[in-house]
Amino acid sequence: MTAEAPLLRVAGLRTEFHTAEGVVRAVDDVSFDIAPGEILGIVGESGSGKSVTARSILGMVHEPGRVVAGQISYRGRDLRTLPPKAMRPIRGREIGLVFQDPQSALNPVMTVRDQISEALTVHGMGRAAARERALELLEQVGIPDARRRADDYPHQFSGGMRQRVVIAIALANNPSLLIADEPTTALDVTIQAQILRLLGRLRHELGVAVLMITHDMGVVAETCDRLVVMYGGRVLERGTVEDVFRAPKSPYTHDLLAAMPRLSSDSAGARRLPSIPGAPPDPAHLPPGCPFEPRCRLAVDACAEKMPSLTVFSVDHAAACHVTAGGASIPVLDSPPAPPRRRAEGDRRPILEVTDLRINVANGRRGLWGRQDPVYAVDGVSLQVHPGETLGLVGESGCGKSTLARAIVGINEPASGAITVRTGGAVQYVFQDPSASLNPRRTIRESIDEGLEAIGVPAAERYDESVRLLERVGLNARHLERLPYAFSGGQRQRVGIARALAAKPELLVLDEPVSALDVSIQAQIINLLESLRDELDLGYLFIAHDLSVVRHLSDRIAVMYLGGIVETGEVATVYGDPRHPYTAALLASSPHPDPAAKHRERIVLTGDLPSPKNPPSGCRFRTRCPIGPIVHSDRTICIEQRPALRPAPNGAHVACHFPGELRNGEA
Amino acid sequence: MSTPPTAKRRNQTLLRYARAFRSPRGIIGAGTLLALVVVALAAPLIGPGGYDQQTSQTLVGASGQHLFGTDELGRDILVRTVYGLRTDLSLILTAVPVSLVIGTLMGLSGAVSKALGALTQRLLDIILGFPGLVLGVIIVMIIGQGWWALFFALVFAGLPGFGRMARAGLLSEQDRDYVLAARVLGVSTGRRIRRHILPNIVDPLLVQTAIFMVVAIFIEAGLSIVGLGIEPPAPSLGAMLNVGARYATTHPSYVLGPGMVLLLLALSFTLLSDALNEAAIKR
Amino acid sequence: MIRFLVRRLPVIALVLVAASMIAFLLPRLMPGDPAAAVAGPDATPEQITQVRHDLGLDRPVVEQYVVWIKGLFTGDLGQSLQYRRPVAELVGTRLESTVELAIAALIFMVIIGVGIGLIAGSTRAAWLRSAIDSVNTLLLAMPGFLVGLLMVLLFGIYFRVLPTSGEVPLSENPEIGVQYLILPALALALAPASGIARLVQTSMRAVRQQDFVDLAMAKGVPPRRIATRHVLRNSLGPALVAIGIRFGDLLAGAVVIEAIFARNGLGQLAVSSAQTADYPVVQVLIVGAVLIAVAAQLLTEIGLARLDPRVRLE
Amino acid sequence: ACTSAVDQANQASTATNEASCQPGGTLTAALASPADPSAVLSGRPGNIFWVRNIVEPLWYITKDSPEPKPLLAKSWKYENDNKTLVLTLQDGVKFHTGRAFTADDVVYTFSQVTKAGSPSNFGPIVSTWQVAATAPNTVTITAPTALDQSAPSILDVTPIIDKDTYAGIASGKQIVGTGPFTLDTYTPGAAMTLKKNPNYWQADLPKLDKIDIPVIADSTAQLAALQSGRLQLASGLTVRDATTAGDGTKFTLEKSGGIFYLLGMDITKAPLNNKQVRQAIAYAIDRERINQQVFVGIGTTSDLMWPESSPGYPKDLATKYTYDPEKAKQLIASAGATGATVDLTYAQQPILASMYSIIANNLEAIGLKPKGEALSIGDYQQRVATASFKMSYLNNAASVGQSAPVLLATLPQIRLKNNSLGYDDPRFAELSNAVTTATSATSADALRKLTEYMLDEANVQLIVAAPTTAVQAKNLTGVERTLTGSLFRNACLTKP
Ligand SMILES: Nc1ncnc2c1ncn2[C@@H]1O[C@H](COP(=O)(O)OP(=O)(O)OP(=O)(O)O)[C@@H](O)[C@H]1O
Ligand SMILES: Nc1ncnc2c1ncn2[C@@H]1O[C@H](COP(=O)(O)OP(=O)(O)OP(=O)(O)O)[C@@H](O)[C@H]1O
Ligand SMILES: [Mg+2]
Ligand SMILES: [Mg+2]
Repeated sequence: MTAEAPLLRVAGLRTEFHTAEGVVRAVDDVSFDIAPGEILGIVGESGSGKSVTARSILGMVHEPGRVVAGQISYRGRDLRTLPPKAMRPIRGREIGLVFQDPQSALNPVMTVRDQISEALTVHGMGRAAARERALELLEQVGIPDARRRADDYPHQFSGGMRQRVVIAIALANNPSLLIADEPTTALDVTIQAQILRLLGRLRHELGVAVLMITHDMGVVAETCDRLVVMYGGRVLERGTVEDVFRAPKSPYTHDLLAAMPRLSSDSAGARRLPSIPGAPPDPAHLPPGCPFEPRCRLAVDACAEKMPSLTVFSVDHAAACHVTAGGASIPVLDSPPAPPRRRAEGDRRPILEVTDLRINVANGRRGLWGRQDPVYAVDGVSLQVHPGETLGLVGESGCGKSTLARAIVGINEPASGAITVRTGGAVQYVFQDPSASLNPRRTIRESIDEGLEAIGVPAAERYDESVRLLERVGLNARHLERLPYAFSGGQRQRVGIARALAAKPELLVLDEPVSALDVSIQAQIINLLESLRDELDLGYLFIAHDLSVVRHLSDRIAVMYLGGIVETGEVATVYGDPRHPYTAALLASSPHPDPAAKHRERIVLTGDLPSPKNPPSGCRFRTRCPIGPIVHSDRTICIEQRPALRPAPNGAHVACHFPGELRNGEA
Repeated sequence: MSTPPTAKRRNQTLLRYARAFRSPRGIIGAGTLLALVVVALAAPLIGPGGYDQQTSQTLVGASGQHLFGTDELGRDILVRTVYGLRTDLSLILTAVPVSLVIGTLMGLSGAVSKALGALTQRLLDIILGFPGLVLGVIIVMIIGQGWWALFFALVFAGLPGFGRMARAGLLSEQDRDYVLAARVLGVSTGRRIRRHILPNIVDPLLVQTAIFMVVAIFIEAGLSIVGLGIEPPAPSLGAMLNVGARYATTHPSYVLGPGMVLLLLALSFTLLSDALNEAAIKR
Repeated sequence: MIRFLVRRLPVIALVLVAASMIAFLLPRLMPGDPAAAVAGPDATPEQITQVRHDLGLDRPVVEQYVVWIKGLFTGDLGQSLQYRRPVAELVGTRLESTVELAIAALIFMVIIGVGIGLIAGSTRAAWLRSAIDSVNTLLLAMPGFLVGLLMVLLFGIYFRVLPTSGEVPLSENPEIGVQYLILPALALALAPASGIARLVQTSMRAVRQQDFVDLAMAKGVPPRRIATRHVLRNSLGPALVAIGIRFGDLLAGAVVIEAIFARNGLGQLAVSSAQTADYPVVQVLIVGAVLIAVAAQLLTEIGLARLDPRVRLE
Repeated sequence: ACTSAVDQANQASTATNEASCQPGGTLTAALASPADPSAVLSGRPGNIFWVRNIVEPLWYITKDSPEPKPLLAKSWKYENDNKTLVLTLQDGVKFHTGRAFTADDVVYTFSQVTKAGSPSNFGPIVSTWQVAATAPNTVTITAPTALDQSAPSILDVTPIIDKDTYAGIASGKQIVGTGPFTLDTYTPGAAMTLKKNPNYWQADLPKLDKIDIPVIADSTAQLAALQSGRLQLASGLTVRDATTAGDGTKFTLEKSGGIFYLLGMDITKAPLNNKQVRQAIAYAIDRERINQQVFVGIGTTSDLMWPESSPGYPKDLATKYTYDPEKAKQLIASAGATGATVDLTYAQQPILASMYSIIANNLEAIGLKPKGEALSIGDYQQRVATASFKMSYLNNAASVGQSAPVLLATLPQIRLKNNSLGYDDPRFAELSNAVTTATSATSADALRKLTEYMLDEANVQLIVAAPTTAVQAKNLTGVERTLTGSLFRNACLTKP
């Protein structure tokens, strides 16, 4: 316990939703404290009750939800018993809230300035003063050129800037507590780094306490003082970041940390990722005992019967587990060794060869005076994928990864350049969002049949074939006649993969196949993909924005920036010795799930990705480049010439006029 | 071990629509409509002499013998109302589905080629430029008064609504991941529309159908009011209201009888559209 | 905006040209002969032939079309066959009546529709919501002429507080004119207003789910202000689209309402001209109706852009 | 202060029926049909309230007596076995333009009547006349046949027009006559207002200052307008509304002129080519029921179109065809026409539609298969004028009160030239000519013979003759009603 009196104390919080399907206990017996000026992280997988906890604190749980038990005392006052009118001055003035999705958190029809000043006027400030303060706030959260941008509408701002505006609103009245519900989940790592840095700075300057909700252990490790681990609506562990990361006392926390692919791991290829079997529980049908019991490798009989209470291990470290409470230690989660990769003899020519590809994404509607100007979302990309090989493709959101992938499978039309596939029609696509890629009206069998039908499998053989495919991806014949809604996200992604496999591809284009999944599920899918590749000798074009996932799976990597590839080479080479300043910055921005790395020196890129509608002249990265003309005004070559991909001494290819000048963090 | 797949799917679809009829609105709407259809089918039982059985009892008020009284030619207004209901039901239950099918095909034509899609959209724009009633007047003028004129007027009037809705559905559905997935697998355009796009735009189209049924009732009535409805002596609700309005002050039951039935009919479709909409949202 | 209008020009022109051809040809496809209508009930074939020649109806159709279109560009809309007056003048004398009616109905439609929608969309009282819902459903199923008839019966005979017959132009006497407008405009507006109320209500319900409403709440904004400043403004889009589409129906509905409330507007002119096969009037009215529908659509788009800064006029 | 539109209308009508004529004031008289200035020379439903008040005829006939009453002609006499008519014109009459009215204007008017394309249907008769201005105030009309039968209604229906402005009258911009009122405003299709002619040739007339003639097509709307006090006179209510409203408490029902409702058949088309079938139809139609149900009993159901005042009116023949479905059935059976289809064309109009419904019912009852065809006015009139309707047609003609020679020359179903039924029968032509050229000695016999033949042929059947109705507020007096219009020169509004 911290010496100071807590700013906020939540004790025994229980929130329920009374739905037609029954009572959903989204939050059950949750307790924690936040001291003034402290950053407390709440981590947990999707559906674990993080957001509901945050909303419960502010009395903003959506219908049909209700806080049914517990205490929420803020500076000694129980917020639960306050009437709605009395709650209003607390909201916004005492406690600010930041949402996950900056796209939808701002009113699209009000100017940014009005939205900020509204937070002030409703608490009694005069209009003119509020408008001035709004400007100040915008500057404080780092909106460049704030005076000019203040009267713009949210859609004119990029995602990162919108999140800054939301933070400005939350901070408008100098609150003592900021609740940030996954403030960076929707953002790129580069922007995430900016926002996290901003939050850290504000905490220092204003002394505001932060309740940081996230599912990313890396973010927790880098920003929080203490953390609470939630699972199935329950707190499974809590303590200081150092304690929990060093010696987790809940098997769940332990395994979760183990299942995360790491940027620095050298095991890639040799071992599979350690993974937690099964899927998070459905909050409508929670097991009677410990919610993690069905997936827990240490579970004993007691676990299924009774929820363990929190056991205090050290001053500020407690965990709820029947096993570890008895002092048992948690054995290492072993990662299965990978079987040797089967490389079929024979044709080793690349299965996919892309040369100098340009893709115009302007919708091509004819105006009165000729066509719209072209927008090249992919501009001059060349790459190859060989059989049995995985090429990882990384880059910020909007850099053209999906556009490239869709062109390869024939959805987008190339404007110029060539896409050569070794055997026609042998490319299949796996989508990012597993629920959107399955027709909600068609059973799994019908979805898979479609693929079999397309390659001419006779109707009579399709059933056996479908079962074979499902078993291959870890499902079985029982699942065949179900509709997609009856599956979890991970299972849906397995079905998506089975459908792609149905067409007997040689190459799979995987467009962020795991980024919509929880960490524990991610590892399962990655392992599945790995074994499929090795067994079937498939080639992968694996797209992701999570550098550690890419590292684990890929043989080679290509880093993409605004329509072009800026660096490509063997994984180990590029990760170990990035030569392009963008690659270096990306690596530096990725959070490490390790509190020790918290204070490492980091390059944080400024600004946002420019629009492909009017890309910068010369080197496209120059507007954000830490070694480019914004720092060295004499480097006019960056403005004048677009650098070509050239071999670097370490074997990689880099498109930079000054390659290798900036590496892991050293400027 | 498992039930035959198609049967199961059909059951699920039916189940979904069955849910629409489980809400209070659905029950009342469907019940009212069903009752009206039964009454309309039973018209020969209610008025065995047909809708044109004239007597010399002119404009008798409502009584036990004539629930809504008699009209200016001594015909029982209840009997005529029931036959009029028959006319209206036969019109909207044929014209609206035809309009739905043609409109949907027009809306989906964009999937075949972009140019065709744009062309049909312009065509629909032009039709949309003509308000339903004006369109009706023109059609009646060309092919002459009668059931068929009303039929075509309703078909045309419905096209823009259905066409646009289908096109909006096509545009939003054809970029969905699962449609793209089918495309990557090499599924043909026709199959993609039938399997993926159509089933997913059925809900809004059904709601629109129910809504347009109400509009169709109003168009029939409106055309009758300006004297261009069904040919006398055949009754329709609108035509009866048109004539009845002339006796409104002295024989209110002449307007109120058919008026109530028209209201019930429109109400039943309004409630149905609501119920379908709710079921679609809840899906 | 100018750019937007210019970009739209080809499509608008296409629609108008097609409409003008349809408007010109369709009446001529109708059976019946305007010359016969003009010549009167007991006319002989010679009389009819003479009338046809006098009216220029015996000239080739293409020539007649070209003459008409040329006229349109010089502001000459043609001559009514029935009234032997320039169509422009005929339309002109009745324009005020219909425009006043349409605008009054539009105002009612917007005020009632948005008002009821706002109440139903922001009230927490379930009984009020279901009461409004029921009234809405009833009104939706009630065609304008039925409402009109009921009003004429009620106000014309039993509660004589507002006139139910005739009209006084607002330009002549605004105070009296408004009283003549109220009932017909209401009759015309009630059904569409309930449709709009419903749209506003459902879209308010949808907007309420959005994060920015929660953010406003988290800012401490009072519920009333949330309803008007945040929810309503973002819910008006669908209603505006509906208003744009309904405006055409409103004009068509005016045909019936004008008859019931004894107003001599364009609707009455349209019906009588159609019945006497007065082509020049009919064709101008059709083109006018299409023009208004197109204009309503453009205005809707401009309005949408005004409501929502994300919408760009292209 | 706030003005109420309802109060305003009430004030206009609070006057009760105590007959104290107030000079001045505005009469509001509604019509269901729009005015048609191009048809000033003939009768049109939309012209009945203005024609005789702006442009005046030489004389006028009211329903009280068949004798004309003087207007622009102050006196007249027949000469030469009624084949010559000498009219002496009123002195000091001026057109609204200020020009003096002379005998030449009468000559000009009748020359317009006979012109091709003229809307008047008296052309065939008037073209046999010689109209001459024998003195500035004398007009002499000479004709090959007697004028006493045809001139009264022709001169009543034909107003004297101003030759300087007649060419432009069709547009209604300028309507010039000698009448007690001048045109004030005209909104085509919607309304016309007349105002007092201060220079009217007869002193102290007219009494009213202004007449508003709005067009209100809908009967309910007219009724509402009457009851709200906006109107003092309404023509265009349905017969039923008119009889209910004009019950004598606040309003009176006024009848005048009249309309024939006729069924005409093309005798070249089977089964109507069979006389027995036509006669059967005549027996089958329940004309009394039509009169009761469609006209609330105010019409008459005689078989004859001739006025009862006609010399030698064959009264006994007027009831030849009384409703007898049994007899009709037998006739159909003996003609072998049972089950035959009879097409019946009519104009889209409530009265004709109702009438059709009853007739169809009647025909069905005797074993025929009636098939109706409702057409728009333009279509209908074209079909009738060119005899291209299918088999038979129903129509109405505002010809009640016209003499036999006039009817024989003008009524499309029975006129010899341009017969709308394509009826071409030498025997009929002979009998018709006999009536037209009859002298006072032969007229009775000729009429009887023609009547007998026509009834036997039964190709034109009079269903009902119904008067035109108007509902008049009790505070309006002095309206004179002619065959085809009202005179408001003596009309005035009364106040208690
Ligand atoms: N309106 C609601 N109706 C019914 N159940 C709800 C509702 N809102 C939330 N829940 C339930 O509460 C559970 C917890 O939801 P919550 O949003 O707190 O999860 P989370 O931890 O924030 O997950 P995520 O990472 O996806 O944001 C959900 O699994 C859901 O079942
Ligand atoms: N149809 C389109 N019309 C206009 N611009 C488009 C279109 N499709 C893509 N773009 C633009 O092309 C760029 C690349 O988009 P793409 O979806 O390929 O990015 P991405 O790298 O896959 O991003 P993410 O990580 O968010 O999926 C973006 O700036 C996007 O705005
Ligand atoms: Mg959440
Ligand atoms: Mg993408």
